[in-house]
Amino acid sequence: MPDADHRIYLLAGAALFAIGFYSLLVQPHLLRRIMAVNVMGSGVFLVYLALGAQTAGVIPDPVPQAMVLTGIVVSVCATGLALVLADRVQAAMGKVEPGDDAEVADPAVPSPASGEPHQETPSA
Amino acid sequence: MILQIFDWVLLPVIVALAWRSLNDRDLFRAVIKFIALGLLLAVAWVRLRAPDVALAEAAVGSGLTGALILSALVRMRRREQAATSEATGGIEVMRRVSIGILSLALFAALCWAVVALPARPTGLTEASLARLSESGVTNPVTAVLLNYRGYDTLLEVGVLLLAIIGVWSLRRGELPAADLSDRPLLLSLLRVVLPVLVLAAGYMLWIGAFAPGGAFQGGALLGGALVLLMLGGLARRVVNRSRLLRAGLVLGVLVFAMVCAITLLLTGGFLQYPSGSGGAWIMVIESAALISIGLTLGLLYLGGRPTGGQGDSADRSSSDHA
Amino acid sequence: MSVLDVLTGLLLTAAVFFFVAGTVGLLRFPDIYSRLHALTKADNVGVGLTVLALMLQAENGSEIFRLGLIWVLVLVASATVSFLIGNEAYRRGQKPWTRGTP
Amino acid sequence: MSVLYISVAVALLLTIVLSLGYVFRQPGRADSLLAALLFGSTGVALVLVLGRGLGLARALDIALVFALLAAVLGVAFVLRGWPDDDSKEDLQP
Repeated sequence: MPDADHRIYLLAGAALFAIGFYSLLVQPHLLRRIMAVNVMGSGVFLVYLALGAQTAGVIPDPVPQAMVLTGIVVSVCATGLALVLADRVQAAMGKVEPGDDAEVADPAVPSPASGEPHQETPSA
Repeated sequence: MILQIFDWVLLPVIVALAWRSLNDRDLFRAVIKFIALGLLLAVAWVRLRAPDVALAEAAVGSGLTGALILSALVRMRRREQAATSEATGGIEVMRRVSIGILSLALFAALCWAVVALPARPTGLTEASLARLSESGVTNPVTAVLLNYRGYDTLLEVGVLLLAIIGVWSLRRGELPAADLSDRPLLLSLLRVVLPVLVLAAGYMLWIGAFAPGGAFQGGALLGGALVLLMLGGLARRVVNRSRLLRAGLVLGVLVFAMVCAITLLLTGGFLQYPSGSGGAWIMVIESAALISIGLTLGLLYLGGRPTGGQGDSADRSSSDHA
Repeated sequence: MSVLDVLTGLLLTAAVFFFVAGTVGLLRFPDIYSRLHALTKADNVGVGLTVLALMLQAENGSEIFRLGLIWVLVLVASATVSFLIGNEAYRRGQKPWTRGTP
Repeated sequence: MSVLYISVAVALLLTIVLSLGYVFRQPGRADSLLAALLFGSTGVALVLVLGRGLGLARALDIALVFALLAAVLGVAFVLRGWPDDDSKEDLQP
């Protein structure tokens, strides 16, 4: 098969994962973070399928395909749930950008008890 | 050769789009880029000869996920309108730089790891093809999903159910009360697209046995149909029948679990179908799963437990035709 | 290379032309309405020509049917959605471009 | 013949790149929506020719799903997704 070398796909998968990772930590908006996790997932899928496509067999390896298929469906479910959670966060805190206390990036920083007592808005 | 050119155009575009979709200053445009990214990923899956995955990505990845994020964005925007406008660049430069360096290091490590992988891995192609004739289906991906690794799929259907339970316990979703009488064109679009969606869902289910397709792709199409129905304000009759809805949602897990129990009794193996009848069992599971997946994906779009009328007051004020 | 193959090639080239034209229109036209106009050419004619080209190479009736179905769907969806976008834009007060406005 | 198909696929991909360049220049929101619509139909054609070029008979079904979900997404855009603060954001440089 002439197109057996999918190394560039592997590298692109790694790039997607790193981009998602960076944005997950840097972006304060929850919606962006949810998208970032999705992009990270897509990076993993890319690596997995590229590996499946360059196996020695006559057809691409079906096992990675089945797993990525499962992964896509699971990630849309996780996204749906995360979006609703983000919505609740916004309803409870009045904003979609959690303060430093939610930053996983830098655990060294003592969380400066970010204001906002939970003022439950009667929205839902 | 020409394929290599294709790759060298496609992948940089995918990477650039991923970057821009996550770092665009305007969230709405970011979401649009995210949807475009899903589309190009589906093209990449076609390129990697993974049509099953491409089908799922085309339906779920770019279609439903995009619609989900978009509606969440609008919902959030309405609430925060005139309040704190979205502040971008929330964290200071130093942290941004250090996270950037960390991510670059991660990228380098991942690159090293994937390049170090064997160029031609053995894989499981032969193993999965060897027993294909006994699996009851001729599409190897379906065989992996529902025969060789059936328990994975059982758990996946379980995850779908858990997700919808989580969503329903967190929030109420109000059905849009759109009235299509002032949008006749839209109604005629629905008249064409809805039947085709349902038909295509059935086609996917049927063809999944011997060619790319299956319950997940079909379910995604069914979910799309439900989303359209809800958007058009036509879904009340479906969604308000709470009992039936719940039954449909658990149907997939229930039937799957029953098949597990029966096969355990018949053959002593968990999800080990009696020889020769694999195809029938798989069809039973997939048909039930199709309904559950379709309902779940469609109802996820609602973003909460459906309510008849009284719902999010913020959502209600400025709905439908702005 | 049979006659059909040549025809397919020609049709595909024409399709690419329409897609390029639609894209250039999106880039160059002054307002949303004219851009919509350019866009629908790519949708309707571009996809139509592609579908036609592949129909010539189809192996069975089912393929031809599904190709036709794809085209019909694209036509219906793009016509409706572009109408809705144009309508919505007009309702929100986007002024159509007239000669003389930059 | 497959070289022809894949060349056409490359050409279609390049038009996507072109309109992406447009989207990257931060147009108004309605315009990025238009670009997304264009991606949708270009994507349908792209999947069709690429699948043909690679000899994947089922690419037809993928294009069909694309077309269907593009319709769903388009309606979702117009009915629910159009931001209310549209004009305000469009002024942003």
